[in-house]
Amino acid sequence: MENVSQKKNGGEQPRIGFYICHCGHNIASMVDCADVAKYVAQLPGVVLSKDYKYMCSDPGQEMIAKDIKEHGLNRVVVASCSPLLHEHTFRNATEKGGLNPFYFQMVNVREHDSWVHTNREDATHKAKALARAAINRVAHHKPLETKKVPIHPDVLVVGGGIAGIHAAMTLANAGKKVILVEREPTIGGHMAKFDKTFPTLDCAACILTPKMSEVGSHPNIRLMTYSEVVKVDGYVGNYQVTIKRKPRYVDEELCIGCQECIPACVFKEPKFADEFNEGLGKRKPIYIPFPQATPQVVTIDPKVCLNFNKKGEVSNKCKKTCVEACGDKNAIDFTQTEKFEEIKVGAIIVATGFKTFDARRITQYGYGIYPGVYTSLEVERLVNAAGPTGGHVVLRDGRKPESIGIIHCVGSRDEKTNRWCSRVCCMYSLKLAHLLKEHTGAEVYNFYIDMRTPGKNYDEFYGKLLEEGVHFIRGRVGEVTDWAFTKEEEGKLVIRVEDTLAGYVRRIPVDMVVLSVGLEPQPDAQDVRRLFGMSCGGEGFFLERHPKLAPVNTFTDGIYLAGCCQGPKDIPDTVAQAGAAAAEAMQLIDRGYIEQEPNTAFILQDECCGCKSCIPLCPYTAIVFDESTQKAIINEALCKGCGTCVGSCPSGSIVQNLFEDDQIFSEIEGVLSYD
Amino acid sequence: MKGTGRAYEESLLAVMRALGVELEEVEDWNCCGATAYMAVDEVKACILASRNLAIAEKMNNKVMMAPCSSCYLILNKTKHYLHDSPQVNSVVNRALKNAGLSYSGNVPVRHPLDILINDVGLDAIKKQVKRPLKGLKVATYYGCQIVRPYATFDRADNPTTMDRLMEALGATVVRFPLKTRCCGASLTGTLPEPGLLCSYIILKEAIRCGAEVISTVCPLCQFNLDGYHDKIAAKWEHVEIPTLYFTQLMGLAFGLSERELGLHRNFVPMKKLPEAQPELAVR
Amino acid sequence: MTEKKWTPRLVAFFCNWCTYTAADLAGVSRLKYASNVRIIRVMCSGRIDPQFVLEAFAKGADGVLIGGCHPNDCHYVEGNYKMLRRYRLLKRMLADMGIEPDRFRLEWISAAEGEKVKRVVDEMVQKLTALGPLAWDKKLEDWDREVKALEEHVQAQQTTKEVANA
Amino acid sequence: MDLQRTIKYESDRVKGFGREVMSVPGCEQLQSCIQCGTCSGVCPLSIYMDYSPRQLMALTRADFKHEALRSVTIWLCASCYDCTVECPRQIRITDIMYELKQRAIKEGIYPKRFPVPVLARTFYSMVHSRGRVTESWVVVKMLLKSNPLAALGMWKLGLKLLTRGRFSFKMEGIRQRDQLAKMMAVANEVDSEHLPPQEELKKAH
Repeated sequence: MENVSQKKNGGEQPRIGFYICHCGHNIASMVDCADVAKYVAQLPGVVLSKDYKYMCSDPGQEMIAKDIKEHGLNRVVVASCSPLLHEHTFRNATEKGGLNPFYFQMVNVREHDSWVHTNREDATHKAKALARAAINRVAHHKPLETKKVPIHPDVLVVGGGIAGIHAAMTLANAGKKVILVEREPTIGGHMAKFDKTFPTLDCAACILTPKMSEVGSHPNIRLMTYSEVVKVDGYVGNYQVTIKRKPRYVDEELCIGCQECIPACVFKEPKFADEFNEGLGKRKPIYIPFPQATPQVVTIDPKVCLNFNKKGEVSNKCKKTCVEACGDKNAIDFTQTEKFEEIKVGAIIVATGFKTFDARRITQYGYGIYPGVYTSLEVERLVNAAGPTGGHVVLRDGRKPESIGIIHCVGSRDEKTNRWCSRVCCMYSLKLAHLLKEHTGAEVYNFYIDMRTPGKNYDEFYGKLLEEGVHFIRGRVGEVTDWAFTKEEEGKLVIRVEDTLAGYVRRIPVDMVVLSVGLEPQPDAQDVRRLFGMSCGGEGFFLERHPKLAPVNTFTDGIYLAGCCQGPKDIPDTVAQAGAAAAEAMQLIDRGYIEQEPNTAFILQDECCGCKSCIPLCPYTAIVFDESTQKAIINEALCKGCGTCVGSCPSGSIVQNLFEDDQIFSEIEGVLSYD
Repeated sequence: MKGTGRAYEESLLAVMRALGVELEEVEDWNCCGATAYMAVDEVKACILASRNLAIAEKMNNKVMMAPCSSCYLILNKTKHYLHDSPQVNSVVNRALKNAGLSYSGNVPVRHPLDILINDVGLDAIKKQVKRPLKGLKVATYYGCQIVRPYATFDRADNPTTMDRLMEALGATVVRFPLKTRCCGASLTGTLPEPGLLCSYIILKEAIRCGAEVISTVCPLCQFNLDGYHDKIAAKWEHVEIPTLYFTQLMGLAFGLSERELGLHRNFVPMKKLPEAQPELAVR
Repeated sequence: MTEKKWTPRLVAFFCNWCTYTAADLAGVSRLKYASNVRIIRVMCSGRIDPQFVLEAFAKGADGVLIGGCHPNDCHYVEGNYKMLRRYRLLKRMLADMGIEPDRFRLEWISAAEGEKVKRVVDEMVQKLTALGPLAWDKKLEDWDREVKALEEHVQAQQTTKEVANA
Repeated sequence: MDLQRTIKYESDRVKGFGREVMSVPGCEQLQSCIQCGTCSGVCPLSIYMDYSPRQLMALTRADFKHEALRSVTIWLCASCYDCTVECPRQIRITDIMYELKQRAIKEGIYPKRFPVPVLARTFYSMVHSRGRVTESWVVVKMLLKSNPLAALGMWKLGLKLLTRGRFSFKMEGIRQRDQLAKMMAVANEVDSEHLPPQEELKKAH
């Protein structure tokens, strides 16, 4: 085998340089790096073997380049962290030394060794075996060229909450063309529903709606509301995306937002639960979610509009007073149907947001059982001047609450529902406590497990609430019931809790209970993840490529994350992350091209027997059969480098660059030969 | 079950007979090692329970029915321990072997409520109803140990199996927030005050919710809610409401005799009994 | 080196996108698992040639683990299904060759399941330890010898026949 | 006014006690307690306890063995499992209570004349010898041991039970007591620490 590989590489003897990185103590504390270097030094083909504190540092990289020149190295192996982190760095260093960058092989002795084992001897043993495998393998490496592919300059932003809005605006202001897709009839997301924002208490609408209308009118942004991404094809720099446009039965071009159709509707009174107001208010079948909705276009809900039958087909049974009111603007169009549109973009920012925890899942808190129990999002609407009660806090039975209990961590930090801390609940609960006290003058109790206020001016806000006389009880509430044990409890909701700081179990009667619900992934997060080829963490939020160094990247190049779809976060963090995602996307498209990993496969024409078994295996239809030669050929431009055809070729005539059979066999032999 | 829970046994057997479910008493059963025993020695409690499981398995039964909540819990807990803890498993298996027994974990332990709803089915039960409990307001009281902690056939936070059963019998189920609150039975005998307070709260709330009868699934709960009315009256106030086994209520709806169902063994008498409805009986 | 107690050798082929990343996550999360595993990276589990598995056993592995993306999650659409098909066949073949089923395992491990990498590796190492050394390389040698002996025997018989005929 | 020093010194801890409890199958999760107080919030008996269940968890984890085992709390636990079901960290609090009860009985440091442990022991020894319990005898024995005067107050209830055929003084038992004895013998082998005999217990108080 040795001879064969030498022949393939032009008869050149391998001169390998090996480096093992201490990574400070990260590797060195569990792996005896010097011992590994000593062991590798005596392996065939190894000219030089060193251990060094930080290989990824500038001096580390320069050392490689220098050694290549001084010692005439023609292969480089670095044992350090995961290749997913630094393979690129060391390939560059190899190239700097004048070698083809693919004469490099990396050994993962940190993530796969020092960090996961506890016995130094065993870990060192493993490092040697892995190093041996890489030394074996690198001898079979060949020089390869990366392929440069041009990038489409447009960007798709999915989700029109504050994250999507900010990302789209950033890109558009930099002159990039952006397509912003939102599934609801308006952009704005959750933030549009909030009353005030913590800790500054500035009004959410005042800071958000100008941005929304800017998005609506920006020449570089194409806004597609009431639309969903249904298919994503292609790869980084060249995505083809199919977008489904749901019929809103109103022509967006023709509707001027005068809303004269709404009072004209045959339903004199609004009688259908209004999603924007969390069902606390009512709307008509033809509606605009809220006054500043963007675009300023009404929507018809076929589920309740009289002009549709139960199946959602147009029945023409209604007098269509709305059409009359619209007059010669002719914006209402009952003939609209679902449409699909294909667009091309170079990069995608996913900002699909979150869903609040369904408080019904914790039955002992009585949401949906006792009318006096509210979710925090409902209270946001209750205290909002534009909300269903005009900003007056009145209970479902019309009473004004005299005492209010706010329960934190509902659907957060709980193994039975959601394990994670939702990060924003403590602060928004404080905000609601302030607003409720301001609106009603009621006694307000906050029940918390731990008060988490780490943010600029956040803890000061907590201090302010303490001064305002809001009660803080450290204890997770056991139950909310309506049975009275004492006179004072009659007709009230009773919160039973241990006041863990005072050391007593307490029963606290209140008129209103607010459940500070946690944040969780959107119910269709798994479908969205598959659509874009992303990963989800255990809790279901989209997974970033690296928690520290690539927080807005995903494992799929050209697809970035922003906002709560990646994990719970507050508005400042969301906006910062959206800006970062926009910058990442710009970095990609402004370069104009991408370099593709040359791990494509090719068929050795002399050896192909023409059996065609590889052809149906390729998911990209990159393999064609040449009738004239009776052999299969791989179209390199279409090949994505999975190697499935290689693994199943009966004649062994398909070769995958970077993952050749010889290379892997030598690696297998290597990991098993050190004992 | 020959003691305080005698009426449960009688009514359960009568109802199961009416529904055609075959029951066989576990031969020479021993105490399951309930609450009090657990407090002394957990492993021994498991050994006690495992003997019953082993005998049941030997008798080739498909299912072991544990009508008492405590037994149900302990037998299930033992199964869990045997499955989860290699230490407990090895001791118990050695103990069984020493006594010439073995247990492979094949016999499921189930509560009659589970069997009635999921195997017999509400339709079959409805067919047996001869005197519907029309207009009878029932508070369904599950107590602690059948849905907690091993909620296998119903939800731990808001169980509904008995509600559905009672509705099938024609009764009206009142909303009862304390349906799974502990009755304090394991304390009443030893520390009267806390135990009685638990019962008092349940009785009082059942009355407030408009119930005319409490339906229970456990001999301890029944005894505790039924037996201490005078003591509760002496301490707090007079709260009188009958507490019946769910099987007794079923029996009444099936038209079985009060004697057969052991109704005479209850302290607080059931004042309002469903009247016979001839047309139904004929059908 | 001092005489060491035998420990099993486990070769793992992990796909770049899901399982290899999950192993990285296990590292970042500092989960601890058996050090007997040697991970070899491929782009997709679909790349794994049955010969890789045989080679690993032949070169002295006591077990082989394959890790790929969950069904529907393959970065290359359906490479993992292709691997599944091969796995089923290969498993039967290995069984015929006297390799216990516990020595060869396929697991779907997504990039988020660092915990699962730990669990699967630990479980497998535990099972391999219980099974003891496979020493397939020795067995192959034995088979070679047997086959050789058989061939020689046949040849010898033929020669005697020929001689007799002559 | 009597002043009492409430400070705890390191020497008040019984180091390793918490670890020991947490090593018992079913009690491991105690390590992850976040002291949120849900257990006390749902416990129907917490209103009578000297230490709330949450505090008991903290005491146990922090090696305050004497405080934990002398607590009334463990004897008030009615095993309703509400805490276990509601705990956001899935700590099996009821099982930990059992573990503490067992330890308190073994060490003989439960509160004097406190009827619950006496009942537990009486129940235990009857099952141990006969395989079943006869409720009447358990109750009578328990009352005589803990509080003979209270026994008088219970006669009325007993009478009512007798008249309704719900209380019998006929001793129950299983036939194959030897089989049970054999099983228990194994447990006793494993568990070298036998229960202290009655006399020693008396001395302890």
